[in-house]
Amino acid sequence: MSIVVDFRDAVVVFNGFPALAEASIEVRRGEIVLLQGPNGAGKTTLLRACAGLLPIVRGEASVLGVDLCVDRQSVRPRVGLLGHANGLFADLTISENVLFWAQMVGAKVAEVASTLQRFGIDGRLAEQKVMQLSAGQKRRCALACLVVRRAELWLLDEPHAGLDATARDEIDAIIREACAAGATVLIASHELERARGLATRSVSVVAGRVVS
Amino acid sequence: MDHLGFIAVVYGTTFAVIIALVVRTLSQGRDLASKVADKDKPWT
Amino acid sequence: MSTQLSLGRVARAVAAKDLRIEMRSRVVVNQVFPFAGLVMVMFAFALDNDDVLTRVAGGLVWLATLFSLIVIIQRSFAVDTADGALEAQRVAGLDPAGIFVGKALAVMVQLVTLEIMLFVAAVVLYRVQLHADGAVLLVTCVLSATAGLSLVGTLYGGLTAGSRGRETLLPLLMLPVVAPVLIGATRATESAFTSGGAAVSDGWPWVGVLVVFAAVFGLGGILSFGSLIEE
Amino acid sequence: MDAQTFNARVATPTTRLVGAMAIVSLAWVVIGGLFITPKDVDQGDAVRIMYVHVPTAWVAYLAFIVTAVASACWLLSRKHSMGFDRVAGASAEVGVVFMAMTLLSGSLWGRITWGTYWAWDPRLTTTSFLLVTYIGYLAVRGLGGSLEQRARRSAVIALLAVLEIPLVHFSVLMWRSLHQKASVLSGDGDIKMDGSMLTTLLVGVIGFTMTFAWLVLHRQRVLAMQDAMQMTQLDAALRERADESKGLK
Repeated sequence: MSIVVDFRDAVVVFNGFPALAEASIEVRRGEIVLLQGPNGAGKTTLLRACAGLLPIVRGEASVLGVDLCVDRQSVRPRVGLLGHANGLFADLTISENVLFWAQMVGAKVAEVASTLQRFGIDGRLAEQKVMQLSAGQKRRCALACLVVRRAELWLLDEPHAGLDATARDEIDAIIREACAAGATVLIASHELERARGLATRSVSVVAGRVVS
Repeated sequence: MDHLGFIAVVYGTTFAVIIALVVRTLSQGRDLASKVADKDKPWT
Repeated sequence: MSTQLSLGRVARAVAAKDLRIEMRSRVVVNQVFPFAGLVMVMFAFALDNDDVLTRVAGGLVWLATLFSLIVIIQRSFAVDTADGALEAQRVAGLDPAGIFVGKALAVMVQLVTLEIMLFVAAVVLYRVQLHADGAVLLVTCVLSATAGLSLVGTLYGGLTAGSRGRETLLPLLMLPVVAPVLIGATRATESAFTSGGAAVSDGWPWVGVLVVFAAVFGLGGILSFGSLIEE
Repeated sequence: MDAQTFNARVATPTTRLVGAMAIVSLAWVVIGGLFITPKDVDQGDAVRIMYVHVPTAWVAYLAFIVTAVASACWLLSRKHSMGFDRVAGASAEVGVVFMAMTLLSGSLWGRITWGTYWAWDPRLTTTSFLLVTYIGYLAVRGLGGSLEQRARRSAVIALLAVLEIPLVHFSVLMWRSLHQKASVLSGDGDIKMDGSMLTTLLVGVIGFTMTFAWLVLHRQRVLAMQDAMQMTQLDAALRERADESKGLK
């Protein structure tokens, strides 16, 4: 199974508007694909559709070999979506957040500890409530959750937004590492220079279509 | 007739509401039918 | 490869997470509990008659519980929707039935705590009296009624979470459904307090109604929660 | 592009026939109910309210049965045909209106016969809960999202209402039976009917059922056209986006 994402003329409607208009894209295992394009072009919708969150109105779409027109559920445990929201519980500490997701996939506590360490989240920082963290720390925490979930396909929506240079470097390193471990990554980003350096390939999303 | 007011209110509101519903449904239908192509109207 | 977890383990993790969040933030304890106590005092102002208060104490406790239920459910889902965590749980493919049971369990723990406080308030403020045989009935009634309330609340809370106008839609959908719980729990509680000359044994059939209610909506929620929280 | 025709009519011979039957029988009810039938021995002229009240109540309950059945059909059918969902929605809309009329006519009748607008009778209480529940159902239909999601969500809510209503009815029944039976309710509904009264009531049931059928058929077609309009607009928006992407390339 080398083709991870396969959309053919897929139409996805969001709030009555065809946010994806007959979009076609193919992504192979191990690729890091950069999606570039103006706001409202359909990047976020493409990522959310890949996660099985939005119904495919017309056309064909499959992710990790699962036909999304038929089944949008079974693909979900295998993909990780990091959208504009981090999906964290603000009143819990970082380690509790990561532990929650680890429990959900049956991961070992030791694995959580080692993941946190790799992310440079240890000691006092790991015991801080998420609401006391900076934007970059929150993003790192969210990525750590994706790692413990062992997602095969990472869908990252503007992962660099609102972060300083150091935090961006750290996130790039995390993405490269995940990719080396066998994950496939789709990134939507406005940070073209930075993201091009990271990506193996880049495509444009224009008016709901994907243009290589 | 005893209780004429009560009976008049019951008959009056019931039929007025039904007529209003019918008129609304018909006008909506007429309005949409002139915009939607016949192929989308399986009953024609 | 991630594996699908069993309903029980998802439920336990979700319930533990919700309760831990409440222990940290203390929103329910610091805001909803005082609100419910205030409602009890307000009832006393409105009814202004000691005999009447003693007679209807059971109903007032359950009304205060219903009002608090709306707020607790909204808080329970606000925790999940504030930063997209409910969506993250959907994307992660967690068993929706597990999320449903887990959240209902957490709500149930909070509600039972609240009801203990309200019954103490009823004894102090409304001068109701409780005897040993009534206490057994009361405990059974509280547990079964609270199970029903938490399950229905979580079911409709999930449906309205994240939609426009959820603050107003939740009570509209939920209150008619929990009416049997209000009737049953109030009658059973009045029997437990033997208020208005009721006998303790009169209360047990009502507990039966409450148990059936909780079972029906528990099953209904397990089957349907997944389709209600989908976009 | 094939030539598109726009037939401005929604009616078909069937609905016209149903409509005509409805008009004739409703006219019969008005004339028969107000002028031809005699007074009831116990109720006097108040019995004339029954000729309208009983049929609307019947239609209101019928409407919610139709909604529940159509919802179950949508969930169970393999194709998830949107027709079921539209029938469910149309029937609930009509049912809510009929239920409100039933409560109004019922409470006016109660004022005359029982001396009170409202009694905590299980039937009355259940009916009012049914009304509120289906108002909530219509609110859920208006939540938005894709057509399929609207259908799934509202079907689930309709079936939950099927669980709720018997529980409400049973608990109110049990509640009232534990107290002394409300005396105003004794003798309720047991009217000694002569031939013309029975006929008028029967014609009323037929006429209001026909009205219901006509309204649901038409309303369901209106909903179908609204959904089709949405699809046409989607096509237009897709073409627009296609032009847009060509222009930007």
